[in-house]
Amino acid sequence: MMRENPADLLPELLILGSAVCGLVAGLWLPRHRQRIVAAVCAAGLAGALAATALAARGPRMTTFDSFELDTTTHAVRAVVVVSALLVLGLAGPLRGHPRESELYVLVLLASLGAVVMAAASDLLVLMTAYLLASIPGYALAGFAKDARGTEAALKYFLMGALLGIVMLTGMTMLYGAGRGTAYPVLAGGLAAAPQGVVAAGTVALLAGLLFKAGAVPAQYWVPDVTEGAPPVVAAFVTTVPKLGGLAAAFRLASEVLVHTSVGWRALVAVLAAATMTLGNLAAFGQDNVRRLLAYSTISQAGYLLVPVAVAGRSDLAEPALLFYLAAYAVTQLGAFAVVIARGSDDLADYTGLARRSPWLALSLVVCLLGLIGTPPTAVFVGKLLVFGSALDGGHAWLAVVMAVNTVASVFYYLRWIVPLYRTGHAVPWTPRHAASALAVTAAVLSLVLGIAGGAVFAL
Amino acid sequence: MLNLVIFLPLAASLLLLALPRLGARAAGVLWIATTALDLLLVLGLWATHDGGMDHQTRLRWIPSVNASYHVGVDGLSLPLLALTALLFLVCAVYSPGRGRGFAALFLFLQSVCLGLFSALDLLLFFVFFDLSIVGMYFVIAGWGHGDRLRSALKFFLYTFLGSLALLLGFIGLYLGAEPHTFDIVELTAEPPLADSPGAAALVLLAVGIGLAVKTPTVPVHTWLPPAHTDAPAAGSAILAGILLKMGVYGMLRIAMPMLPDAWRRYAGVILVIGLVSAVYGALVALAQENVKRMIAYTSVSHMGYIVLGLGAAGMAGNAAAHRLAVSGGITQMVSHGLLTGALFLLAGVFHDRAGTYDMGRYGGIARGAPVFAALTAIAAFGSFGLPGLSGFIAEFQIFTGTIGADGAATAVAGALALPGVLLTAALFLRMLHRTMLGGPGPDTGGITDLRAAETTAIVPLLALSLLIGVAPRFLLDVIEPASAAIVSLVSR
Amino acid sequence: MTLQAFLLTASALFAVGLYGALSQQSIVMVMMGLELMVNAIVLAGAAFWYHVTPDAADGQVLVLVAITVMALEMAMGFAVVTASFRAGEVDMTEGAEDLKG
Amino acid sequence: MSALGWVLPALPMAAGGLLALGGRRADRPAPAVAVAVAAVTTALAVAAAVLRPSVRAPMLAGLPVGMAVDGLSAVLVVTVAAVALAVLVFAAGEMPPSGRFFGLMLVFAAAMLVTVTATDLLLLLMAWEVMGAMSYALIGFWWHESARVRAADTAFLTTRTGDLGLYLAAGAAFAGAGTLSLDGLEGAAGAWPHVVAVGLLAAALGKSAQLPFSFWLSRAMAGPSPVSALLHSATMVAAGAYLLLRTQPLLAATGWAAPVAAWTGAVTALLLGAVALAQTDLKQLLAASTSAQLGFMVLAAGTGAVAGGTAHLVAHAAVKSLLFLVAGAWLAALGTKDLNGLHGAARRYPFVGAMFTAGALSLAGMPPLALWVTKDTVLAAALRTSWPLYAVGLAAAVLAAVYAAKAMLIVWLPATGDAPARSVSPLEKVPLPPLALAAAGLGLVGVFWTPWHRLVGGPSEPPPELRGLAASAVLVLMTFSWAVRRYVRGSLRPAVMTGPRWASSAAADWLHLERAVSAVLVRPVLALAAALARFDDRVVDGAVRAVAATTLRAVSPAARRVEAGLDGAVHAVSAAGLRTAAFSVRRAEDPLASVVRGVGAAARRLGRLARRPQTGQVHIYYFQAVVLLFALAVVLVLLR
Amino acid sequence: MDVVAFWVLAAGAVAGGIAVFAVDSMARATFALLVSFLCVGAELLLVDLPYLGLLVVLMMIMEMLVMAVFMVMYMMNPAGLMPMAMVHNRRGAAAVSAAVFAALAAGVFLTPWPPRRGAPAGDTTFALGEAVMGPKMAVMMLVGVAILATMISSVVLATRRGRYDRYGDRLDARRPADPGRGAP
Repeated sequence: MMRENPADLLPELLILGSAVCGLVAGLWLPRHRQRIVAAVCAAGLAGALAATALAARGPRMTTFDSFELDTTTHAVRAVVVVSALLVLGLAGPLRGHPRESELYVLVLLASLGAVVMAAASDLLVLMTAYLLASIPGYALAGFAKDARGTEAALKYFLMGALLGIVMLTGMTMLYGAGRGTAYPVLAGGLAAAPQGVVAAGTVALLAGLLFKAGAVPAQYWVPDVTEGAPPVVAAFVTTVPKLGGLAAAFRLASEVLVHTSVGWRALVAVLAAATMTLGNLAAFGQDNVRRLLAYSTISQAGYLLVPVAVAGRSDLAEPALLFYLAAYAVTQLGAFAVVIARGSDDLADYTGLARRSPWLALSLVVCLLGLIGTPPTAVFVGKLLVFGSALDGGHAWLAVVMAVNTVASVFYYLRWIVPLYRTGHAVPWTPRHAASALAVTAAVLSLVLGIAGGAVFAL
Repeated sequence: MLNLVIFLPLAASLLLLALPRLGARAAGVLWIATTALDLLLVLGLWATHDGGMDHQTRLRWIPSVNASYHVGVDGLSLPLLALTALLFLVCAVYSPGRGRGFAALFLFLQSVCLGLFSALDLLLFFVFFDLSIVGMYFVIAGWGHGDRLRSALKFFLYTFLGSLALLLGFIGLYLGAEPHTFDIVELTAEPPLADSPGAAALVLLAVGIGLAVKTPTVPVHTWLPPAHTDAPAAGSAILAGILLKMGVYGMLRIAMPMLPDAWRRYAGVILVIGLVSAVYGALVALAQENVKRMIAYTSVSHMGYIVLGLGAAGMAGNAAAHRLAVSGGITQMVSHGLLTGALFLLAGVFHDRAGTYDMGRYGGIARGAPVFAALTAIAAFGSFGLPGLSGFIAEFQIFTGTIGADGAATAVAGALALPGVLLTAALFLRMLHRTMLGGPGPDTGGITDLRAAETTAIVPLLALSLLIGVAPRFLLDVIEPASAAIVSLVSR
Repeated sequence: MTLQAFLLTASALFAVGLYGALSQQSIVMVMMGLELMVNAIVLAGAAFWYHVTPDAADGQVLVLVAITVMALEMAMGFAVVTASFRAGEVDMTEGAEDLKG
Repeated sequence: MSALGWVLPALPMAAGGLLALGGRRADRPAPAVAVAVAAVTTALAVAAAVLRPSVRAPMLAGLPVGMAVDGLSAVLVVTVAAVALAVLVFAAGEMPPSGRFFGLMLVFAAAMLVTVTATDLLLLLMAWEVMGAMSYALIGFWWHESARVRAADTAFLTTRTGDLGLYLAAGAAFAGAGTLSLDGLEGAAGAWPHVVAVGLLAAALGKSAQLPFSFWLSRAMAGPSPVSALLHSATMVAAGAYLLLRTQPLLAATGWAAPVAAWTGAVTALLLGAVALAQTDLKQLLAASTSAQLGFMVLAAGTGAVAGGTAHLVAHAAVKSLLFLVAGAWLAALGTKDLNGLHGAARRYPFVGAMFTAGALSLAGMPPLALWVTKDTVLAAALRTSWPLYAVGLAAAVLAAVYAAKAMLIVWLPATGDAPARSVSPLEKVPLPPLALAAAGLGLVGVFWTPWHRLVGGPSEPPPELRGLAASAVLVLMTFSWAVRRYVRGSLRPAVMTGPRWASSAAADWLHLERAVSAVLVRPVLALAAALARFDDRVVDGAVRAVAATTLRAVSPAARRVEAGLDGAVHAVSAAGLRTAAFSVRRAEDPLASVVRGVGAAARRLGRLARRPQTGQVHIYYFQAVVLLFALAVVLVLLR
Repeated sequence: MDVVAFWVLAAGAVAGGIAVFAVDSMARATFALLVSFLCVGAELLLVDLPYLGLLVVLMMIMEMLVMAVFMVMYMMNPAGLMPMAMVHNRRGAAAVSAAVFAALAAGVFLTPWPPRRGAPAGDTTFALGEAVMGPKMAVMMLVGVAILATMISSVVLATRRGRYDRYGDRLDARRPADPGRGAP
């Protein structure tokens, strides 16, 4: 019996509702009081978080024939909501912007798209969610309307449009081969389908998801958008859409692809290795911290693809992916919070940060060490689980590649960390307080997740 | 109580960070007070130790992989906890006025080291293992001298790569155990991978690489000399005194009990690695011109003896000899911590006063700085194994245990390692001769005698070494049950 | 009017569209290439529905989604081009290469 | 009772330690304290010799340590304590007050006391090595002179080389018997007793300056005279002989160790006698004679003459401490120890000269003095073993007569230089008569042989034979008088050494032993160390750097090729670009340059390469993404 | 009849597509694209999808109108007054798309496509409606949200002047301050 209880989608509805309320409220609010929209949106997100917590206690089920309520969904919901909350907090530099309200609304809509991507168990829902998650992103990237911002928006849009269409092509192929678009149908249909079509369709379908995840071969937009878009948007587009894309890839792999005889595991594994290596290598010698973070986020996407490659073969894959996603989101946002608080993209400007603002520097250290995967930060636990899933899933070589990459990554993260504690030149600047506070919050959260990870797993 | 021991320094560290207006002096006082209190607490643990695994705490941490916060103390960890607490106290006393950041970092590092030596969960162990690398990186990069960034980076990359190998090995152990677990006690009780020797060998290789880098053994030791050379004195003391022990401790705590078959099968290899490290380290040290580099290479040699003994303990044969070798290894850990810690603190004086570690620039220091010279001489003599100081007790056990372990092969290995002692003696005498004795060198004039803080810091280390050298029972009574347990675990 | 015939046509449209997307300098022309690719999808989706699973409406919905994708992407495309044009007088992909490396 | 066992070594050890570490405050009271402690220790030693305490304490797992005074130990503790007392009294007169000096001397003596009372290899080894370290500290007492420090280094390292044998012996004993007890080493299982014997022999020969270790004794002369007096008589060198005497049953049981010891001793006695003859420095002469005389003790241990060897040890201790003290007194007074400079020394200081004469005559083996008797008991045992051994021993005895005669005569020759600078203080004189008395009178053991033998223990051993005594007496007298005539008549060159030039130069240079060791062992090891250090920097560490660099280099052409392929499709790669790329690849593959530039630079270069696809141009992104996806799809379709 | 119609339309669609990139003005390209879409829309009619076919046709006409307006507003050379050849990497693009076409065509003919199962419902439009209100309801709900998001996004990106420019920062201006009449 089909279930169509809107209450199952309460978190999504709350996000959507608050976005709409925010939009409407924004129309009537004076320019310098648009912060209220942020409050409305934050309230909606908080409600969504609470609703997610409630829903997480419920049994695993499918609602609206295309929306899975399971651990992955709940976890991604929670992570996306928390990330979106952090992003709302980081929007300080854009306060008073004529489109400030729209910023918050778009963030919420894109977050909604990411959540639905993670939950979708129908190709068509996935496609529409992809649109929903992407389109606000394009607008956000060009939010500042300056040359760099619009260039970022342009590149983001063109890549997204092409790869979205490629993804839809892949969906069409899978539909033709598997007689349906819903995952349960496909799971049965693809097993008997001509595998050549399935293989081509899988690659094409993954193209869109890899675009969302920022992984090879769809990683090109990441550095340019991260550098060109406003910092808060960069923080957003390198975290939230990634959550949706990777969770969707994982769901697709574990619910559909496992039933096919296509060599998708090797494909994803190779892509993972290529992504992490490319990201790490490209980050060497990078003097713009936002580009550095962008390449680091590409390498992180590579690590995150590892559990996808072993989906269905290791029990560790799902916790690995979800925990890593949560850890990564918090840590990445923390690093961006520092960039926003410092207000500079130039690596040289971070010299002597510790003297001026020790807590900010410490937060950055925690976040960067977290991105390396040093215990006791959250990413360490994630990485551990990923290592475990790779070994467990029979991809030991991937674990080794990952280990080597992790060591290589130390190079460029340390290039950023070390100058913090040197005595720097005395160009006066003032840290942004809200962003500083959020940086500390994210760093603490990263540590808490790392140390008390058990509490998360209890959910 | 153990948890308090572990986290008290961390709490103090956070407190220091939270009090930004605290002066260097007050920070120093807080630092010393914390470490002293921690040492007292560890002594309390010692007093209440009853031979088994005490003071266990086990809290769920990451239940989905059966990892927990599990700590405890036994005869293997207790001496190292005590050593850690002592050495950090000594460093606090030695480095007054270094400032808030330095104190906070050292307190953090102390918690990490204490945690590592009491961890009973592989993951927890690894966390502390990695954090020690991070902490030491900042010590070197932040307060070192010379080409510190490069040295620190090399240290970090090298040991971090080792730690990742270790992590892969740990995951191998985890996956090999049925049910999957990271718990050291459970893994020890039922060694994983018992029926798949190939996998066990690979896991031992991974774990072995990780631990060997940290120990370090030849040929993965080359991060050590630059790290030591460019680290501040207290950092070197901790690096040599505590951090190097983590590698050997890991072998005793993890590799040997959990992979007994593999350990026994490859005991010969381990033996040879230890032998080569011991002799090679001493030979290379003999040719050094830089005091700290020289001491660093002697550390390679000293750690080599331990590995030699642990390898011997994996051979078939005489259990009493195996126990002796393992006890010797643990004693060597303590002894090396005391003596090399003291030596590095003393070596720091060279740089502090005259800005160079080059032996060629000194000579005849004993005239102007008799206390410095005398303490250096005692530490040097202890380090090359003069009876009456702790080094001898350790090395004698290792040699006797190794020679007696299993017939001709180990006897030959033990005999071949003996010249290492002679070489060590030669190089220390050379060092004394070129710096302390003879006529003055160009930089001798700058060397003033030890300050009160320095003397206060170093003397207890040497006194303890003397005590162990003369009356080691108080220590061996703790160590021997542990080594007997390890030997019986390996011989399963 | 076999499935293969439909798919062949769709393939041709797809390839032509791809050529346009890859070769055109003008962003609007690139978008036209993308639209042709969607066009191919529409055709292929309908053909699959008709020839493989006419009993379920999934294919029809797929076509519907494809049309939506086209419309929305195009709407965004125009918006982006407008913004880009205003910000830097750029309507060529070559014009946008400040961000690189 | 057991307290006595502990206090006997602990008192001088603790007092010495405090004095040595006491700094300048300890300097003034040091001589008095040291003499007092030595006196008390002597009393304790006598008490211990009577009461025979025995103590044990746990040390290592299953390996307790213990000290016990049996007959042999009783003789030695008294000897050690008495000689130490004598030397310290002398030093109180000669040396400036120094806490370090007197403290170290006390520790030195205490270590010897532990050595001779230890019942197991562990404690023996501990004391043995401490003694070695103290000898280092004492020889290098005047540390500001580099030559003396080098001498101390040499002495210590040489003896420690031998000491390694003790480690080996301990390990082997533990392996063979599960215990380190000195009794019953010969009962160890399998081949272990042989290993133990090897180790013990090495240690003892090293400590007793037997061949081939003898040269360190020459260098040891760099220390103050009281140090020489103590080191050459009752401590240090005596320890080696003691160890062999103590473990004589083991040496005998192995079958080969006893003859090796015997022959080594005999040959040392002979060759070092010749060395003594060739010296031009009184202390060097005495040092060589020490080595030679210890040869007799080692010979004794090798031939089972435990009682005789012990007697010789005791008598020699008295003789040699006496001679060294006198030499020290003259050195302090006249400022020289060169034999040429000592002409007439005995005439200027008749009392001291008389004492020296007594010692020298005893050293020469003049009947009825002590060494005549004790040496003969050893020679008798040698004769019982094999006559060539006896012949060598006898030849050595003859040489002893010659060099002793030489030393004695020179000091009695008419003085050539100015009046003495300084007189010999009373404190320096006090210890001389008792030592002279002992040097002369200890021959009485020959008279009271049976109780002596019973006291010392060891295998049955007849009293010294009259025939042998007489024979050696005649021989010694003849030689002595010949030598005296020859010295008096002949050119007054002190280094009278007949024979070919190479032999005399070899003897003068202590048989070139040190040079040989330096050439064969020390310099190669140092060269090896230096080579290994370079190896470590360049190869071991270089390999790490090279692995990193090579990995990066291996990756970068691959990356370059992928990228070049893409680029080539996108743009026509210009020839100039290609040439630049080729040049930079060649540069990158020059190993030295790349290692020098380091991994960081390579990584950065690779980073640039990895960022090359990031051209900033969307159509190139498009192209790359489409080509990659297409390739992946094709591969995935085809490779199923 | 159908077959002929199909091939004619197919040829028209492809030819229109090719024409898009072959003609020398953007306006003509737009109409070529429209032709291509109209042919595809007509093809849909051939497979019992009248509603979707009409939808495609209507959507495309609308879209082309928008595009025409757009070009009038912003583009250089709107009416093809000057010939234009703004292409890059033509050969590479041609090679890739030819390879893609070859691969796809090979796939089309080599793949053993699954056999047809069932028959179209009597009223396919009704079936679509049922699906959209039934199992595919989520798709349509999301499409709605996506359209909302697109509206907001495109407004944010494309408009230069927002409400605060027109009504003041406090939104208290009585009359919008517009430079021209009604231009957003």
